[in-house]
Formats: sequence, C-alpha cells, structure tokens
Amino acid sequence: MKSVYMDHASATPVREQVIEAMLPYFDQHFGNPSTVYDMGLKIKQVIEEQRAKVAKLIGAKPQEIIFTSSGAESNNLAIKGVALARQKKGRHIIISAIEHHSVLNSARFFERMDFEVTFLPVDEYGLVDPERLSRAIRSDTILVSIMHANNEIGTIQPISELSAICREKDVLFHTDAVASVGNIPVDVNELNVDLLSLSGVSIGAPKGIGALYFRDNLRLMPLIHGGIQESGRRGGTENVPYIVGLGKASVLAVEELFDKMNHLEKLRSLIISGVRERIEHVKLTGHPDKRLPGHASFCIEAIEGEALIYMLNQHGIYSNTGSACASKALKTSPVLVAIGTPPDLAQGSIVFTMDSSNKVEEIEYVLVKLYLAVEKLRSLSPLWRSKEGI
Amino acid sequence: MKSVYMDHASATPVREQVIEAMLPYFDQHFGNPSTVYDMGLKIKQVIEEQRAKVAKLIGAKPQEIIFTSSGAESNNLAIKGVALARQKKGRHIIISAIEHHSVLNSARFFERMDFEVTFLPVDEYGLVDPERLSRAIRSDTILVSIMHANNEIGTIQPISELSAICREKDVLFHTDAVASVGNIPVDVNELNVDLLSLSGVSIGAPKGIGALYFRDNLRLMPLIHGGIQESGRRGGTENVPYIVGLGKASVLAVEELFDKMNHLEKLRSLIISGVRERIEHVKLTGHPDKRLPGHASFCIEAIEGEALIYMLNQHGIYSNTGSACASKALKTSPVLVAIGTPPDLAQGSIVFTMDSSNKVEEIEYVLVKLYLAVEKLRSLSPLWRSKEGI
Amino acid sequence: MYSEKVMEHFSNPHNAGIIENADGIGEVGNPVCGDMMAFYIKVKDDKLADVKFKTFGCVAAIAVSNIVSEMAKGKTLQEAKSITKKNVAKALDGLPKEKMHCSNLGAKALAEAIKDYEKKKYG
Amino acid sequence: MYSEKVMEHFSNPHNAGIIENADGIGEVGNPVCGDMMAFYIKVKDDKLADVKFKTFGCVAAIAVSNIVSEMAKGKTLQEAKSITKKNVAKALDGLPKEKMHCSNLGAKALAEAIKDYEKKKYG
Ligand SMILES: Cc1ncc(COP(=O)(O)O)c(C=O)c1O
Ligand SMILES: Cc1ncc(COP(=O)(O)O)c(C=O)c1O
Repeated sequence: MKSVYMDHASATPVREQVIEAMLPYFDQHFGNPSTVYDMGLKIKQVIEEQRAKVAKLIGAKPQEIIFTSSGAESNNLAIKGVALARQKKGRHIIISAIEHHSVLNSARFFERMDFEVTFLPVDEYGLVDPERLSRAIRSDTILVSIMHANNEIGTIQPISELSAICREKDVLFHTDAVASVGNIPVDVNELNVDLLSLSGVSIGAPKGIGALYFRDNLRLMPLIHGGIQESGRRGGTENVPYIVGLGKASVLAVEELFDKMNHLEKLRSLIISGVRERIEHVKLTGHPDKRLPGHASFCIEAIEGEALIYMLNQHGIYSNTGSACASKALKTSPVLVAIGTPPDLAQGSIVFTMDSSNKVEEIEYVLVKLYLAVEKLRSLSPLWRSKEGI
Repeated sequence: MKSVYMDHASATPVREQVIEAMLPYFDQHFGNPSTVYDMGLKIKQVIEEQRAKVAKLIGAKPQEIIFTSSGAESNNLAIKGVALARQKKGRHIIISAIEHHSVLNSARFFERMDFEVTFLPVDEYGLVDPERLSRAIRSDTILVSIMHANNEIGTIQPISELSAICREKDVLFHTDAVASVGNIPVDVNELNVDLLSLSGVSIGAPKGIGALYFRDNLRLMPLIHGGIQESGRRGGTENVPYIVGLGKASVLAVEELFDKMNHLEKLRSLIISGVRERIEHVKLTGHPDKRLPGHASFCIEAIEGEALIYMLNQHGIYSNTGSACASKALKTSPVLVAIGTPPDLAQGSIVFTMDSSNKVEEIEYVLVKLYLAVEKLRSLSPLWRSKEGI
Repeated sequence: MYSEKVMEHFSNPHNAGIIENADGIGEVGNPVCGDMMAFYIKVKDDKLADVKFKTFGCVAAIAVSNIVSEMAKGKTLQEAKSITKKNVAKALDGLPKEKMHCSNLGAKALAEAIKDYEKKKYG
Repeated sequence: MYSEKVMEHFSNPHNAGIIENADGIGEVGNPVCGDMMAFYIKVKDDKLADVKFKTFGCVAAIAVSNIVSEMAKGKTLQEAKSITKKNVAKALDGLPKEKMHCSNLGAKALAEAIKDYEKKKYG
C-alpha cells in the first residue's frame, strides 16, 4: 500500500545523514565527555562543534546554546529557569492561550507556587495582539512566552514586534520555536528574543534531543541539577550521539531552508486550494498567509476528526486532528477553542504537515482519498443530512 | 596501540545488540507514540513492552517505571517530585554525604527554598550508619535518599536495612542505583524502596536514557511538564529508539548478571591483590568486601591522579580519578573527603571500573603499566623523596 | 487501540442510513459534546424488523452504532432493551476506557427509538 | 585539553631530579593544596649553570616545572627573574584556564631558589 506521511509536526523520520553521523558515537567514540583522557577530550571537542552548528542555525553564539532532552525540556527550563532566578524581581508571567502543553503546564505549575499567570487571548487566526500584550505587562512581570509558530494551526506570530515591547519594558521574552525552526528563517537577533526553544523532532534529528538558546550570561536556575555538564546549567551525562545528530540536522536545515520553503509553499497551496475546490463547508484554521510553509489545517463540517484520520490511515495517509474524541481527555484542542472554533466544527479538525520528502503526486492522492473519506463520513452523519436539507 | 578501557562507571560502549534493536526506530518506525493511527499505536505498544522489560530488571511493575533522559534526571525527578508533592507534610530531607551531584545539588536547591537538608556522614568505608539515619529522622522528614552503590569507591550500602527504618517512620526512601543496576542484583521489593533511579550509561544502553521507579500510585510532581506522555508524569515526545535500547539492555543485563558478577569479581581481586603486591604505600578506597564486583579504587601516596591517568592513557589505558587537579573546580572529590581521606593522599586517587568485556590479560597489562607510571611519577615527586628518606 | 472487530464495523457500517417512515426514532448526544447518534427502527410482530442509524462521531461511535443495530435486528423489543453498554463493548472485543461512553450512547439511542415507537403506539 | 607542547614536557621531563649541594633551593605549594614544587639551582658567573626540579602535581604542574627549568638554564639571574606565569604558559602553547596557577607556581619556585641563593651569598 502507498504510504503518504503528512504528520511531520508530530514526528519526522531521522535523516539518513543524521543516522550516519550519530552511529560512531554509540560504540566507537563512546567515552564520557567529562573525562580527561584523550577519548573524553575529543568527544568534548565534538560537542562544542555541534553547539556551534546549532548556534549557527538560529544566529546565536555557541555559548548561548544548552542541549536538552527535548523541546518540552527546553520550554520547561526556559520558564522555570527564569521564573526561579527572577522571582525576587516579580512573580507575574504572561503566555499566550495557544502555547504547547510544556509551556502551558510549566506556567500553571507556577500558579500553584503563588505566581500569577496571564493567558493572552488570540484572534480568530491565532495571532497575539501586540497592543494587548503591552497592556498585560505589569511592573512585576518577569517573563513573556509566546510561541513562534503554532504546530496545530500553523500561524506565525509577529515575534519581533512582541519582543520589542518586552525589551522596552525590561521583561524577558521566550519563544517556543520548535515548530518554526527548519521551516522558516529563525534568527534570535532578528526575533530579538532572550530565550528560544528548539527540538530535534521537527528537523530530522531524533526525538529526545532539544536545545535552549539563552542570551549570553542570562541567569537561569537549572531544571536538572547535576555536575558541570553544559557549564553547570544541565546535569546528566551528555547524549553525545543525539547532540551530533542535532548538529548534523542543523547544518542540513541551514543548507536546505530556502529550497524547502519553496517546495512546501507549493504543496501547501495545492492542498489548500484542492480542499476548497473539492469539499464544501470547510474552514481553513490558522492564518491564511502568516503560516508555516508546510502546514495546512482545516475544520470539516459534520464529521469527526478521529474517524477521518483512521479512514485516511486505511489508505496509508498519516495526518492529525485536534478533535476531542482523538484526545485521551476527550477535550477539544485548546488552540481550536482559543481561536473561537465552535465545538461541533472543531470535531472536524484535520491537520496536514509536510516536509521536503513530500511530493506533488502525494498531494493529489491525499486530496482524492480525503474527498472520498469525507463523503463517506458525511453519508453517515445526521448533521450532514440536515445540511443537505433532507 | 593496545586499548584497555577501565572506566565503565563513566560510560559504557553501547552494545551491538542494543544498537541493532534501536536502529529501525530512527527512520522506519519513527512515528510519534501519541498519535492515533497505526504507526503511532504500534510504537506506543513497543514502549509499553520496553517498560515491562525495565520493570523486570528491578522486580517492579511496568506502571511503576517512568522513562527519563538520564540518571541525573531520574534523581532530580525523585527528589524534586517528592519534595514538591509532599511539602505540606514536611520540609526536611536526608541524603548521604557521598551522593551523586544530581542528588546533592537537587537537595541543595531545596535548601534555598526553605527546606532543611541533613547530610548524613559515612564511615571510612563509605557506609551510612543505620543508627545515625534513625536518629536523623524527624517528624517533618519527608524523604531519605541514599545511593545503592557509589561510583567512585564502589561501596554498597545496606539499603534494605536503611529503608526499613524509613518505612517504619513513614518516610519515603529513594535510592540512586545507577552504579549498581546491571552489576549486582537489584530488586525494589528486596531493597524495600519507594523510588529508584537507573541509567542507560552503566548497562550498555546509550547515554541520554534513564528510568525512575516509583512505587505504585506514589504522588510525584513532574519535573518536565508537558502533555500526556508517561501518564502525565514527564512531558516531551518519547525517545523511542533509546527506550528500545534501554529495554534491550535490561533483558541482556538480567540474562548475564551472574556470569558477569563472577567474571568481574575475579578481575577485581586480581587487580586489588596485584596493586597491593607491586606498589607500596597504597590505600584501597571504599569497602574491602561490600563493593561493586567490577570496581577497584585506590589512593597512591606521593603522586597525583591526573598525571597518572594521562600516563596510563599514553599506554591506551582508560581510568578515572577523584583528584582535585582533575576537576574543573580544582576540588577533591567530596566522596574521598567524606570517607576521611587526607587531601594529599586524595590527590593520588585512581579508579578502575570494569565490565564483562574486560579480560584477565588486560589486568596484567594494566598492573605493569600502572607500576611503571607510579614509579616514574614518584621519581619526580618531592614527597616520595622524603618517604624514601633521601 | 481499537480491536479488529471495531475496525470492521467502522469500515463497513452496513446498517448506516435512515428508514423513511420509521416506526420509532431515537436521537442522543449532540455535536457540541462530540458525538451524536440517530437510530431508526421498523417494528413487525413486536420484533425489530429493521434498524438503521446515522452517526456523527469517532471510530468507536460509528462501530458501536453498527453493532448495536446488528445486535438489535430480529430481536423482540423486550430483548433489544437488554442491550447494554457492557455487552456492546464485549461484542466489539472491548473498547478503550475513554471510549466506553460511546457504547452507552449506542444502547441509549436504540432504547430511545423503542421508547418513541411505544409512545406513538400506546400513547 | 593540553597542547602537544605540554604533553611533550610532561612525558619527558628531562630536567627532573635534584642537585646535590645546590646553590639555591626553592620550595612552593604543599601537598594539601594539590601541587608542590622544589627547584634546585647551580649558579656560575651569575648564570644558572643547572636547574633541576621535583614536582608533585598534575600534568600541567610537571610540564610547567620542566619548561621553567629549560627557560632558566643558561640565563643570568636577572633574566631568570623575569620569567612569569604568562611567558611560561605561552612557551607551552597555552594552558587551560584552571591550570594557570600551575605556571605561576613554577615561576615562583624558581624565584624562590634564586632568592635562597642570593640570601646565602649576600646574607
Ligand atoms: C551513581 C550515579 N548516579 C547518577 C548518575 C547520573 O547518570 P546519568 O549520567 O545518566 O545522568 C551517575 C553517572 O554516571 C552515577 O554514577
Ligand atoms: C510547538 C511545540 N513546542 C514544543 C514541542 C515539544 O517538543 P518535544 O516533543 O521535543 O518535547 C512540540 C512538539 O512537537 C511542539 O510542536
């Protein structure tokens, strides 16, 4: 059976070149980088080379990069590390209403520790209003965290505009760039941010490696206390193979970015226009233009997303949904709620996220199968009956 | 040049069977285990199978295992997770004076958060005195953390005796078993512990994977907040390849334990008796009998450990030291201080840690080279001059 | 996650559809809650001569609807009333915990349709 | 971590040893602090005719001792006094930051030996 993977926001296959780069570090150069003999020193050197590569990917300096075990850990370290280091200055944090769970739940954790958290609403496209951010900042605000691009609806925030407001008011700004890095240009100086999270998950490195950028000399309480690894900012023996993998993936991401963007924009416009032409009563979720190049997300009326995903899966197509039924807690995606999607429409959520490996022919295949699946599910749906006026 | 790796406490090469087990999960079965389509579900299933394997290694139930990114993270999660979940009950923690940095610095972190921490002294062999522990426990003590085996001096604590005291007084007991798992039998029920940390580093799985055992239904504040991964106890996309690697390494560890122990005990007694016979003015650090099978550690008078390690390294031998000069902070290993080693003697620290791959012939080679290196360094040493009475 | 049985009923829900001039109609759930089912029954000699349904919902909801309609068909009204959440889930070789409410919904929709029929008939 | 130069001097510290009836002896550091160096000098015509050392310490301490002895040999006392932490480290193609104190120790031990000589000579 044909297999068309369109869920790259959830996971990407590790790239062949990345696997090759990692392999020697499992059983040949396997030493602990904290040791002082030749093998350890060489590996320490290798880690620093990777740090420079990851730094280059986002326009940072090598010493501004900490390796972590995931985007989630990077987000936790950013929020908790800053909040704990700055709590004497203030106990107010601002995040947007559409942040990843790892940001959201880190902030909620501080609510229970007598911090106050403001959840900034977003508009129907998922955009944060700079005016609103400006008004939300108080004298005791120590940190604002707003994601660069949203993984569920693809919307890209005007980060530099938002961070400028914070810079002016001397408030630190963190952005979760897990979904944007490798898909659009990300430069910490252009974005003007103090902290930025990224993950291997989204750039063809393995799951289980991430990085946090923090502006030079920023004080940060470690999340994982330990020895002198990562300049005392993160304990635990360094995951050398994955660090090498993230380094390699970073180099590839820099080299390929513009070709990738062009390719993905083409695919995106094919899928969006195709869906609009062939399926009626469909809403594009997220912003029409300010969105990730490889990201197309919809809510399809009168059907439910989990059922749709399974039906597509039977034709080898992999996609995602924010439907309540597809979540363990049976809750609609908070992102869809935040952009004002009515609950019944939110049930029909479907998300396609692509990368360089996806091809034009695949889009045609997906459009055909999607059309058939929607037709079938609508034929079962009591809601569609009424839409058709039967 | 011959290469004899005798620093397995710092890092172990990933085993071939482990690498093979992991490989398909990088680019074939690469999906996100939280997704609902076939690939995601299969991978979720694979993770649960690995959980059962790791559980079996330590006599636990699968649902009592959380996967983490390292032994250090497991230790942080244990200490912080319990302390934050139980702070209403009390704010006193007890750890031993020879804990790993990740336990020590987690405890120190709470000192700054208005907890009190008692650092239990150890005797000259590194043993905690049960009587002393009993006296240290107060009505507001919520957690005791004492490592199973020490990585620097090899001493094995009488954990079940220590944990029984805590159980009686309704205090939770955590043990860092990173150095013991895979080297001696470790069973959470025999040890009678509530939490136990282990790491891939020491059992032929990669660096960058660990696990925490927590007794069924124990309340634990997450360290890395996120989504529903690990039953909501640890956020971040699961590191599937390494989880598979840890599962495989666990199975091998169970199969091979007794053969390995026999082999290592032989090597250990060869090296200890060899050193004693050939080198004068040497002290064995740690307990003579209650020590890890593959662990031989010494302090050699009148020389310095870093110099010794480099000299051995020039002959392809890899070993470790707790000398002040070998540490970034130029501080003597706190473990050597805690067992009462005088600072000048502690400078001569050398640690050999072996595993199944080490051979009898290697020990003979190491003994010869060690003798020559010690002779040479002593010939340079003004302290040795005085010892010889010149 | 789902058993093969569930996937079979989801993929081929052969009793899906509506019955024109049904003897009873039962509707439960609503789209805001995520699932909605409408059951249509035709009754002959106190037996369910035909059962059809329309369902808006997930894989489980659709599979449940279909198996409930299968289980009910040919049964007496009395027998059909004893179809419960539990035996629906069992007939599907089990359902994930968080999906058990779907099987309840199916049994309820059928019961509602029977009730509707009885109300019309006996007033 | 260490330069090749450091490793060379560490591996072949050819000036290691003591000078019987040295004209001056300088001892600095102590084993409790981790490093200890003893320098022995032989002076002829106001020049360092021979320099030897004994060192208890790490790779850097041993390499520093040897290069200091090399740098000093043949120099006038005045010249030898201008050997500093910085030019010792430079002669070794650099030292790790945390090891810079070792190069200081070497220069200091030599200076002490010269002082000892001068004290003996000029009282
Ligand atoms: C006793 C002990 N505890 C904890 C750790 C930390 O484990 P990891 O390196 O996986 O973070 C180590 C590391 O070697 C260890 O020896
Ligand atoms: C926007 C965003 N932030 C954070 C994360 C977490 O990254 P990781 O899975 O590496 O923990 C994800 C994961 O996909 C994400 O999409």
